[in-house]
Formats: sequence, structure tokens, C-alpha cells
Amino acid sequence: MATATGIHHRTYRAELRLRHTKAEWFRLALVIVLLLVVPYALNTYWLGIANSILIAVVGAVGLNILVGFTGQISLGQGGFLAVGAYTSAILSTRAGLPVPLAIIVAILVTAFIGALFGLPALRLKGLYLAIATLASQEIIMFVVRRWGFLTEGKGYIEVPRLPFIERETFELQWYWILLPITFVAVLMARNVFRTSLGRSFMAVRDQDIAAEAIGVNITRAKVTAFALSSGFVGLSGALSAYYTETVTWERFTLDVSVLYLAMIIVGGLGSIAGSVYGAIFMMLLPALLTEVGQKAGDSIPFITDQLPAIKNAIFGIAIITFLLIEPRGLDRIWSRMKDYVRFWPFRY
Amino acid sequence: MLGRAYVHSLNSSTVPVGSPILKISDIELRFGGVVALHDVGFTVTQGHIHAVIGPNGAGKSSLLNCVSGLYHPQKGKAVLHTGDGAVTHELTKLPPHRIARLGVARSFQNIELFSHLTVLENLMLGRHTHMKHGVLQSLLWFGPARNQELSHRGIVEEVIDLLSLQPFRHKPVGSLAYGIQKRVELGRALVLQPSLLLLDEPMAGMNSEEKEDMARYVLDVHELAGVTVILIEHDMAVVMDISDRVSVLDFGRLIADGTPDEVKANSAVIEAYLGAEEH
Amino acid sequence: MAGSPAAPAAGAATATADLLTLNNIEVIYDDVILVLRGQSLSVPQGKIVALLGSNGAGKSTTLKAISGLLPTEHGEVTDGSIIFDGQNITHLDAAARVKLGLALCMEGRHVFEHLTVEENLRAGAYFRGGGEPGDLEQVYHLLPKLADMTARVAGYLSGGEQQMLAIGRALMAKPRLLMLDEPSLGLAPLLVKDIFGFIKRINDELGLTVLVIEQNARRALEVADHGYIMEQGRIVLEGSAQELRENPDVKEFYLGLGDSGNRKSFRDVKHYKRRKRWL
Amino acid sequence: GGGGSAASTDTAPIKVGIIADLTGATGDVGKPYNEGMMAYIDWLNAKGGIKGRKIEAMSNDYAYQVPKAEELYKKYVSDGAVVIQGWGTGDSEALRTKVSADKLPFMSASYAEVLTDPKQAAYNFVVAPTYSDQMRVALNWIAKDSGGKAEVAVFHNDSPFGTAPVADGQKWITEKSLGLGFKAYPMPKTPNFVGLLSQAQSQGAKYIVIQNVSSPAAQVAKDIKAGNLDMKIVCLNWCADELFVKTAGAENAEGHVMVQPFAPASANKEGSKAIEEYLKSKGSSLDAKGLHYAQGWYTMDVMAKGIEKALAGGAKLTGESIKAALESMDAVDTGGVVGTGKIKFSADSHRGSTGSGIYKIQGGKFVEIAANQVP
Amino acid sequence: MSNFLLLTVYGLADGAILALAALGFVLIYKATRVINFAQGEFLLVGAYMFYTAFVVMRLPWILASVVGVIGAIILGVLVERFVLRPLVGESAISVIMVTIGLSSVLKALVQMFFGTSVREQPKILPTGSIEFLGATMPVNRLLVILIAGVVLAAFTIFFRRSRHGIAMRAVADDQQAALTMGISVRQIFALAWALAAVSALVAGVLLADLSAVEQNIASFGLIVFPVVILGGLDSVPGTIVGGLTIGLLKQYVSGYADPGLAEVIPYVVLVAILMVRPYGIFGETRIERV
Ligand SMILES: Nc1ncnc2c1ncn2[C@@H]1O[C@H](COP(=O)(O)OP(=O)(O)OP(=O)(O)O)[C@@H](O)[C@H]1O
Ligand SMILES: Nc1ncnc2c1ncn2[C@@H]1O[C@H](COP(=O)(O)OP(=O)(O)OP(=O)(O)O)[C@@H](O)[C@H]1O
Ligand SMILES: [Mg+2]
Ligand SMILES: [Mg+2]
Repeated sequence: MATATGIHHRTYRAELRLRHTKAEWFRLALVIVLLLVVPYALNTYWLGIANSILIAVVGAVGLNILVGFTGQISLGQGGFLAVGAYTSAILSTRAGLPVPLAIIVAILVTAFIGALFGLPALRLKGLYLAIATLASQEIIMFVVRRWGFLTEGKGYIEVPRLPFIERETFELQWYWILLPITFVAVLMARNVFRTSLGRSFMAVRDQDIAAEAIGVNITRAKVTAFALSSGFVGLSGALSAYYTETVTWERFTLDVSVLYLAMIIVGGLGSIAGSVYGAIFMMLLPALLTEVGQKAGDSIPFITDQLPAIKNAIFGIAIITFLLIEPRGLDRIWSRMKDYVRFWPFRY
Repeated sequence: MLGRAYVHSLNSSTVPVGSPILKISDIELRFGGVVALHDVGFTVTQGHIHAVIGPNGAGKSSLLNCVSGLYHPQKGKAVLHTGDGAVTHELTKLPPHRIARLGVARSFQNIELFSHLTVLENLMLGRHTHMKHGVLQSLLWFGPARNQELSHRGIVEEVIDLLSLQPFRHKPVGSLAYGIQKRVELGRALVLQPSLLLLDEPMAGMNSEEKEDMARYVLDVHELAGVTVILIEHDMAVVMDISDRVSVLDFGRLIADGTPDEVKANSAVIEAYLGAEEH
Repeated sequence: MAGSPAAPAAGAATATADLLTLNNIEVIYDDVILVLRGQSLSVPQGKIVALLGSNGAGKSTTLKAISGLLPTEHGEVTDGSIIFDGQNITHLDAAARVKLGLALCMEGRHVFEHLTVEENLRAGAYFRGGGEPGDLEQVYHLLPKLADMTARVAGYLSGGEQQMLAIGRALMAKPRLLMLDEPSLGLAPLLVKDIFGFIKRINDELGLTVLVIEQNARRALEVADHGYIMEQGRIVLEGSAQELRENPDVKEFYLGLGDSGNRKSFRDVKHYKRRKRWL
Repeated sequence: GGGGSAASTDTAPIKVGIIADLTGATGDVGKPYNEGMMAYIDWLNAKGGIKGRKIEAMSNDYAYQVPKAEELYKKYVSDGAVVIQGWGTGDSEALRTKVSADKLPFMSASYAEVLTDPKQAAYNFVVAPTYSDQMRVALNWIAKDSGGKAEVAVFHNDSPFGTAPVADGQKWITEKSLGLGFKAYPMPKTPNFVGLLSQAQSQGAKYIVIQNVSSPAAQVAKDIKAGNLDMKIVCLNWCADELFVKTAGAENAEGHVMVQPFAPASANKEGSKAIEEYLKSKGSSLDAKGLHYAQGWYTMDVMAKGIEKALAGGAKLTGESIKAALESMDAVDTGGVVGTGKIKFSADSHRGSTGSGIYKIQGGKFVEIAANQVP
Repeated sequence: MSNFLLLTVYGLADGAILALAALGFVLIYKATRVINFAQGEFLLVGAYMFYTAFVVMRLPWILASVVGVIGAIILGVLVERFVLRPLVGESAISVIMVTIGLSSVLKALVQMFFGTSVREQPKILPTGSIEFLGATMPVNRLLVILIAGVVLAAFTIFFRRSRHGIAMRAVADDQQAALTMGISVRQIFALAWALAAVSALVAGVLLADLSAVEQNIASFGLIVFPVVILGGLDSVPGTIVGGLTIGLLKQYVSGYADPGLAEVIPYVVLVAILMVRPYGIFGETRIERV
């Protein structure tokens, strides 16, 4: 799927690369340069948003592995984020594990829990499964709310600031921590779908009976997909724990699950890049609306009262219009634009 | 094409030609009230193209589904021979993916491809049983994962060449014309290096020219690689021309089993299936 | 395009004689894929017309254009006109065309999987308010096998059984023009014979006009009065069924007959591509 | 980089960041609270602001979603806010460590005990008596009202906000050896609470203390009426408001008891006058706006007094100096609107007030039965 | 005993409303294979439309109901026309996403016109209570059960009798084929959404009458998920069984166990049942054949 039409390769190895044309390499370089200068162009607030986006990207990629690539709709995202966050927080605050180790354990634990709650997928299909995962969300929320010992009765866990993080340069330092982690995570996810493992996921999505008949062990594929996906989600949750420095259940409610679903659908199901676009879109839009809202509020005072409602309305309308324009998401819009440029000025 | 020598053998069965590779014995399959198969039993010989024919709803596809483990008959069994023919596996007791691992590959009556994936990806999926799927290697890509992709690419390319699918390599199969999709499905079965190939109406919906092509491909596979084929087909011309043996089902029962000429002459078959003036 | 042999025919045909006329229609999918390039044909009242052509020629697209299904596939008629019974229906919506008396039996069955056989048939008469009591019996009479399956869930029927159901469902609409897209696909020889006999019969008895797409050219040209052959989205040859049967090219590529006039064996098929370029 | 210190030459407006819930789960009370704050600022600026410097309020809706609150907080910090006004339990917890790191005084409408202890929350200031104090007051009153012996059922929101006062209540009973039975029931999101009531009944409870927002509390009132049970609701803070009456309907609310630190209009306290005047000029009334309006107003007032003191001290206006001012300034007189009427902080306690008023609902109105009760 | 009886009545009443709300989901799913995440907001809008007619416009409640129903139908048709028709033939999940967007729009609209604070609305149903087997039964709850029962019965019969029932399932199975049968996919979709909006309206109004006209009504949308799944996504009778089951379950749990569990138990039971019946109790098994 990587190859743009009309490009020829000498070796299969060359063909297996993610990027082929000069244009593609150029784009990549451009993005990298952008990512490197960004932190110095933005003030702390926007840099903070950039950081939240980086964390969200990891989670969105994870969810897309499950929903977009394996076709298993999940509404349990918030719960799995919580598992990641609580695990790492508890391990590093109480068990005194070094942070990187705590994160790795958190990833494994979340993967395990994910696989566990994924078991219904062996029997359930489509929306029935979606609601079953909603159950996992509710159950996990109940547990983190109720099991006092998780938070030593306080209801929240306080995560000490990483020793080397200075208050003045908080966001900047975090940016340099999160950027490489996210980059690697995205790359890894991309890798999976160049291999037989990833293909078996997609086979299950497109035609599970045929997949079985050609030798795909569906049980294994589904459980692996849940575990792998939850692993990424767990990482995202763990990162958020250290970045936000407080873990409270209110950060992982069902709205969050829905928000992430929105990210990958608006971004593009079954597309790693799409998850990235979607995360950016969904995190950026509200912030921009807040900006605009304030300007509007200052200039036309009489709407200030309605402003919040209007903002919510616009948020919804934005989602709707984007999907009306291109139901297959931002990723598709982007590739359409590329085609248009490539074939210009011919229509067909 | 005949002349070209291929590196990989498309046939993974080592059962000596002429000895039985698949023994189906009194299989009975019911769906609620419907009896799809009733005491069906026959033997498929290594090296044959074995046709299964019969009226619509006779149970042909169901039989294939039993062999590939998608349906579970209430009674009877299908036994596959591997190795030198001595090793046996009771297919009716195995899950589909295990059966595929034994080299039983198939195509479907209504094309069942992975429509969002490209031709290449579909064919690579055909190699699934021969590949490893470690999560860590996959995440890392460089190293085992990539080498595996490269090493399995060879045979896939040979099949692409054999079925002349080159122009479509990177096209999503969903967008291809019906005839091509049928070919891709055959290819997906072939790359598995089958010991036994099951084809369910591979020529349905084709005009005679395209049927000739498809027949040619099936014959190539059979002649070049010596793959044993079970073929369901309604076009008698094709069946009678290319098959070595024919089994006839009607209402889930086996009503005839023999060489094409024997079957052609069988009154029951004419009455139930072929119709008088035919042949 | 003007040079097409079809154009004068379509032009000459008078609206009164022709129930359906296509004038140089052009169809584009997804704004980019040009599939029909000036397709012209006409279906005389009370006649059976056969539309032949290789895979991907655009036969089904033609029928989809006539019955107004293109919008559901991001396709549109960008040029030309479709006249049904003197009325321009080029941009009418699908449901309305059915009310005018156009019925299509789609390629690939498209039965309502979760409905029973009887519910499927009733759905066929939906726009007639469920139809009259006699209708069902009539269909069961024409397709007896359906009669013993009334309560079965369509999705579980065999391929051929579904095909029968689809045809029966189309008949429930009591159309003036019945369009069949590869009705014999996946049907057993006897049944194919029946189906075509049956097409002939409804044509004789009910005076129903029929436009049929078929890969089984032999059968089609037996029953048809008139035939069209299309390649790459336009008509390349037309004539009475008689003329077409005689035509040497048709003989070779659609009837699979050798120069000697009798069918050559599929075993003798050569490898090199012999696809005829029609001009 | 952010931090309060960025803002302020001597006439520049003083930036206040407000995190409000206007459309979220608690929007019904969050809105009047926020209006009260904005009104106070408007009123103050009209009087020339603080020492000639206007207050610039940056107020945004976070729809009760913690991540959004954190985002807004960062925004305010980088925009140079010197103090933050928050809202709920969730965001107060999530931001607690941040505000002490950024040295920004933070007030909110969450009155959890921990927030009053500078050792645990250096920059949080709690103007009202904590939920625990309100619970203690409630229990004292129940003990008195019942003549010493009674069973008490506590219905609470199933979250940290709800459970905050439960344990302390139990402790209080044993400490003060009140003859009260005490049992807590979390409230699920159901359209009725008959199940809980039947459990309370079998406990023999005559008093239902509710630590939740008003609409579920109102439902409890309805269910009590429908089953004509002999039970008295004792609402704490967040359900002890006009909304409770409005939602339940006067006849269902009749006779129930409210423990409320902030005086409603009907109690016409001295401190309500200023608000009433302001609202009259806007063609409205405190009665219409409800007591959460006053709550917002005076929370902002206390903050403003702190800022004023900090400016008076001549020190550079930073979060730090304001914190110092808040801790050292003499009691703010709210004219009886907040608890004991006076709000006073100190370096080792950010517990602004411990007193609450107790009201009975009669004919849909709040009737004061005991002013500024302290545990 | 009397206590149990009381819990049962309340459980049934809540369940009846749940069933009504669930009905909307089912109708839409039946015809379009889409799950409507805006169902809760449909309830909300329904309740406020009735409030507008009943309280603001001071119409008698009968008229108000008529106005409400008309409003609901218009809402349903508009949504279908402008939001969903352009997506006909697209994957269900993008349509689901659109309904999520829709939900925040609808909610925002209600906030713009009516604010976030509770609205007072005189009771429609009599509030008294009757003694029965030593339990004091609230009349309004009993009536709710009755009304919901009637509405649900009406819908069930409509789909049994009229050919629209078959048409809806046909459209859901294969839109193209349905078109070739002269079944107007648009009309069927519009019908489904309109009916969904109406049932939501009824549920919303009843709910508002039992509790209050306020934002929280919308949160009912999520509580309905276990109900529809339990009954089977495409089964009208299923909504009744699912609704009553969940309603009673919650009531008994909050009456006899840790009330906090009342929110989780339904999901646990749900998953348990799905393990035995993957398509809910009455749900139609999705056909997968090769
Ligand atoms: N999964 C199933 N559930 C119920 N009935 C089934 C199922 N699969 C097949 N049947 C029934 O079993 C009988 C045999 O079906 P099968 O598909 O094997 O026929 P076939 O011989 O392949 O016919 P055709 O040539 O038309 O494909 C048919 O009557 C069909 O309705
Ligand atoms: N929905 C679609 N979108 C894009 N291209 C399409 C679509 N449907 C058909 N095509 C293309 O249009 C061409 C004609 O398709 P069509 O189905 O009409 O051919 P056909 O003559 O019916 O072939 P067959 O004999 O296989 O049915 C094919 O190349 C096909 O790839
Ligand atoms: Mg078959
Ligand atoms: Mg076709």
C-alpha cells in the first residue's frame, strides 16, 4: 500500500521501505524540522497543548490498532488509560520503582488487563462487543473510585515531579521527553502493519472466516490485538500520570473514551497517520475555540453569556462537517490532496 | 510460461501419486431441519483433479466447508494423509487454521478476499501459516521481521507471475474486476503451497474465453506442481474436460462416483443434474 | 464514438417500438473512473434482448444506470439520455423507476439475508402495497424449489437457491421491463435450461420485455431475439440473435467453438493471450 | 515561561484566572457561582478597582472535565494570572500540586479538609467551612433535634467529593460521644432512590444527611413524600440551596433542613445588601440568582481583599505576596453571609471559616433556625 | 414483602422508560445499522419541546403533547435529511461518530435556549399514592408503566402488521437491492429517525415528570446501552425485556446491596448474558457464511 502508482523498485527490500519518492522524504524532513523548531516558537501554554497532543497520539494509535485495523470497536479506552496511569503512579510512588521501569511494567499490566477484557471479543461482534468494552470502562472506573487502597483513601494519587524537571522549563523539557517516545511508538505501530502479525489483524477485520481458512488463528490474533493496543494505551496513560502529576479517576471517564474514538474516526480508521491527525485535531480544536471565544467575548460582549454553549455547538458541527466532507477521515482528505497535486492538471 | 522454471514447488504433499490423500467417510451434516449432507463418502487420489458436481443445494460447498473445518458434521469424518501417506489427520476434529497448516488451501464460492488490502498483501497473507508472528519482532521491524517479509516474497512473486497478476500487485482487491479477483483468490490459496487445493466454482460468472484462461491456470498448477485439486463447478464442459474423477451429490447424498465418462452416462446423474439433451 | 455500429440503430429506433432506449450515455465512478463511453442500445417492446461482454466491460454498470443505482456507488450518468416508454428517466430516482415498471435482478443475488424466502418475495411487491394473494403462488409455480423453502432464512440458502430467490423476487414486482444480470450464475445446467426456458415463457405468455446480461452466450442467444456485444464500455457489435450466432468472432470468443464449429477441449487451450481487439 | 511574576507594572490590570463549569455536570450551580464572581469584579472595577488597578478576569468553561481545567490553568499561567479561582473537587485536586509549584493562590468551591492544611496544599485557600465541618454541625443539630438518640443515614455522591465528610462524621460521633447511629450509602445514578431509602428505613434512620448536588437530593425528597416516610433530609452545602426546593417542589421540600455556610437572600444578612444593590441596578435580585451567586461574590471578595493587602504592603504583586497577604490580613467581614460572618486565614491554617447557618424549608422558603453554627 | 413490592414497582417504572428510550436505538439500528449516540439528547430535546409547549406557550397537556410529537417528527426528519442522508452507504462507524457530534450540538442548543438550571413544570401525572399489600404505591409510577406499555405495544404491532417492518429490515440488509424493489431508502430512514425521536420524546417527558426538566435527562442515553444490547440491538420486544430487567436489577441492588453497585451490576450481568447469547436475548444473529 505504501507504493505510489508509477514508481518502480529494483529490489523488494527497497519496495518495503515506508518512503520511496523524493517528495515523501522531503515531506518527512520538513515535518522533522518543524517538530524541532516548534518548542521555541510556542509559548508555554501552546507547548503544553503540544505535549498533551503527543500523549494523546500514543493513545489514539493504540486505539486505532484495535478499532481501525482489527475491527474491534472499543469504548474502554478511558479505563485502560486509567490502568496505565494508576499502575505506574502506584509503582513509582509507593513501590519506589524507577520511573522508566514503572512505565514498562504499567505497559505490560495494561496489556494484560486489555487482553483480559478483550476475551469477550472471541464471542462478540461489532456493536455488541463495543458495549461489552463499555462494561470494562464502567467496571474499571468503579474500581479506581472505590478501592481506597489504590489512592490510600485520598481518591487521587500525587505523582512527584521528575527530579530533573525545572518549573521554568517544565513544558519544554517534557516536550523533549515526549517527542522521541511518541515518535518511536508511532513508528513501531507503523512497523506492525508491514508484518504478518499486522496483516493477520486486518484479515480478521475484513473477512474473519476466510482468515481462519488460510490459517490465521483468530483467537490468538484478537487477543494479541487487544493486548498490543492496550499496551500503547497504557504507555499513554503512564506518561500522562507523570506529566500531569496527579492521577484522579475523573480524568478517565467515558467522555474520554468517546473523545479518543472521535480522534481515530475523524483522523481515519485503519491509518496510523490518521490517528495522529485525529489526535491533533481533537485536542487543538477546543483550545482554538477558547481563543476565538475570548476574542469574540471581548468584541461582542452580549454573546459572552452564550459563548460556552456556542463553543460546544461549533465543536459538534466541526466533527459533523468533516465527516460529511470525507467520511473516511482526515487521512483520506490528505491523500486526496496529494493525488490531486500529482495528477494535476488532469482529472483522470 | 510452461517453459519457465520456478524455484519453489507449489505442492507440499509428499504422498505418492495414485495413493489416497483424502478419505471422506459417511459424513452427515444437519442445520436444524435441513440435512445438507447424508452419509457422503468418497476418496480423493493424490495427483487427481477430483470434481464434485450436483444440483444447487446438493451440499457441495458444505462438504468443502467440512473438509476445511468451517462446518462440523454431526457424523462421519474426513481424513487427510500426509508424509508418505502413512500419517493421517482427522480434519473434522481440527479448527480451520490447523487444517490450513496441514496444507489444505481453498477458494470460496462468493469471493472472500480481504477487500481493503492490496493483491500483494492478500497473497502474503496466504503465507501466514509459514511465517512467525512475534509481537516484539514486528514492533522492531528491522531484523527478523523484515528478513521474513523478504524471504517469503519470492514464492509470492512466482505466483503473481504464474497468474499474470503483475499489473495489480499494489491495487486494493476490492476495486478489481470480478475475473481478476477470482484469480487473486486462487493465488492466495497457491502461495500456501497446498497439499490439497479446494476450488468452489472458480469459473462461475465468466465467459468462455475467461473460463479457458482459468482452466489453464488450474491445469498449470496441476500439471506443473502436481497439486491434487477438488473442484466444484457447474460448467460440465470444463468438468468433463479437465477432471480425472467426478463425484455427484444430490440432496446431500452421493449418487455417483467415477470417471467423467462413467458419470456422463449415469442415468441418475442425467436425470438429477445434466438434463436429457446435454451430452 | 459516432462510428459505433450501435449509434444508427439507436437513432433509427422509434420511441413507440422501443420500450427502452439508451442514447450515448457516459458513466463515471468516483468522478474519475470512466466506465461507459457513449453506450447506446434499445430494447423493443415485447422482445428479449441479450447483452454480452467480457468481465469489466460495463454490462452491470449499464443496468445500474438504467435502474438508477449509480448514486449508491458514487457513480453518475454524465452524458446521454435514458428513455423508458417515451419518458426521459435519466435522473429519476431508483424507487420511482421501479414504479414505472423497471425491475432489476442484480448480479450476485443480493437477497435480503436476514429475511425468510417468503419475506424476500413479499418485499419484491413492496411498492405494490404487498401485492395480490395470487402473486406468491405464481412465483412458486414458476420456481418450484422455492415453494418448499418458504420459511428458510435467505442468508443460509445455497448460492443457486439464492439466485432463484432473486429472480422470483424481481418477478413479484410485476414489471414491464425485466432486467436480469447474469441469472444463470452458479446455477446447475438443468436449472440454467429451466431459467431460460422460463424467460422465454414469461416473454411469450405475459408478453414481458426482457433485457438479460449473460456469460452463457449459447443459452442467451438461443432465447434472445436481439443481441448486443460490448467491450470497454461501448457496444461493439449488435444484431439479431441469429446473426450473432453465425458471427465467427462470437463463435470463437463467446460460444467457445473452434473453426470447425464444434467445441474444442479446455485441455487444448494454449497459453498466449488471444483476446480479440474489436474495432 | 509562565509564572505570576510576569504580569504587572503599577497600573496594569490584575489578572485573575477563573476555571468555571458553565455547561458541565454541575453547570446548574456552577453558572450562578461564576456570575457572582464576574459580578463582584464588575462591581469592584466600577468603584475603580483595587488601588486604581482594575481586575482583568479570564473566565472559561471547563464543562467539569479535569483535562480541560488543566489546560485552562496553563493558559492563565502563561497569560500572567496572579491568582486562580477554580471550581470542583476534581480540578482542585489535579491542580493542587501545580499551584503550589507555580506559587499561585487558589480558591475553589471544593471544601475538602485536605485543602485547608498549608502543609499539604500550600496555596489553596478555603473560604467556607469544610464538608467535614458542615457534617459535624449537621450531626450536632441532629443530636439536639432528636433529643440525643437517633439513626443517621448519609447519602453521598459516589466519588471523593461525596465521601469527603463521611469518615470525619463517624469520628465526630465517637469523639463527642453523640448517641447517633451512622451509616453511609453511595448514591447511584438512578431516577429514584427508593432502594436507598428502604435500606435507611431498615436501619431505622429518621435523618438523611445528603452530601451531593441538589437534583438527586430533590429526588430523595420526592421519594420520601411518595412513600410518606417519616424522614428528615439534612442537606450539606451543595444540595442546600434554592435549586433543591425548585427541583423537588415546595410541597416535597417542606420541613427538610439545610446546612449552608452561605446565607440565602431570604435570611437578608447585612452582607447581602451590596449584592442586592448591584443586582437591582442590573434589573435582577439575589433571590432570583440564588445563594451560589453570593458564594461566588464573596469568594472573589476575599481574594480581592488579599490582593489589596498585598498591594498595600507595597510589595511586587505576585502569587507569593498575595499568599502572604491572605495569611496575614485581618478577618474579612462578609456581613454574616459566610458562616460566622468573618473569614480569617493564618500561616498554618487555610480554613477560612468554620460556621454554617441552619435553615428549614417552610413554604418553599429558607427559614433560619440557627445562625453561624460552629462544630 | 411490601418493601419488595415497592422496589418492583419502581424498578418496572424505570425499566419502562428505559425501554422507551431504547426503542429509539433499536428502530434506528434496525433500518440503518447505526447506533445513535444522540439518543439521550433526543430525550432531552423532547422534554424541553414539551416544556415549551406546555409551560411557555401554556397549552393544555394534550395539545402540548401533539405539538411535542410534531416537533419530534420534524427533528427526526431534519436530522435524517441534513446529517445522515449524505452518509448513506458509508461505514456505520463514521455515521456513529456523526451522531456523537450531533449529541453535543443538540445539548448546546438546549443550553442556549433554556440555560443549565432546572425548569419548573407542573406535574402531569397525579402524584398521590395508593395502599396495596401494605405498600404505598406511587400512582404516577404505575401510570408510567401503563403508558410505556401502550406505546411499546403500539410500536410492536405497527412493525408486525405493516409492510414497513419488512422494508426496514430489507433496507438494513441491502440498500441497493431494496432500491430495486422500489423501497425508498430515504423514506425508510426518515421514518426510522422520526419514530425514534417520538419514542424519545415520550420517554423524555415521562422522565421529566418523575424527576425534573433538566440537563441530566441526557445522561439517560448511556444507561440505555446495556438495555438494547441485553434485549438485542434489532428487537422491539427485546427493548421491553431489556428495559425491565435492567430497571428491576438496579432497583433490587440499590435496595438490598451496596447501592453503588447499581451502576456496575447491569454491565456485569450484560457481559455474562452476552457470553451465552452473543446477540442479546432476542437479537437477530448476524449471518456469516462462505
Ligand atoms: N450455514 C448454514 N445454515 C443453514 N443451512 C445451510 C447452511 N449452509 C448450507 N445450508 C443448506 O445446506 C444445503 C447445501 O448447501 P450448499 O451451499 O452446500 O449447496 P451447494 O451444493 O454448494 O449448492 P450451490 O451449487 O448452489 O452452491 C442448502 O440447502 C443450504 O440451504
Ligand atoms: N462502484 C465502482 N467504483 C469504481 N469502479 C467500478 C465500480 N463498479 C464497477 N467499476 C468498474 O467498472 C468497470 C465495469 O464494471 P461492471 O461491473 O459494469 O463490468 P461487467 O461488465 O458487469 O463485468 P462482470 O462480467 O464481471 O460483471 C470495471 O472495470 C469495474 O472495475
Ligand atoms: Mg456452493
Ligand atoms: Mg456484471
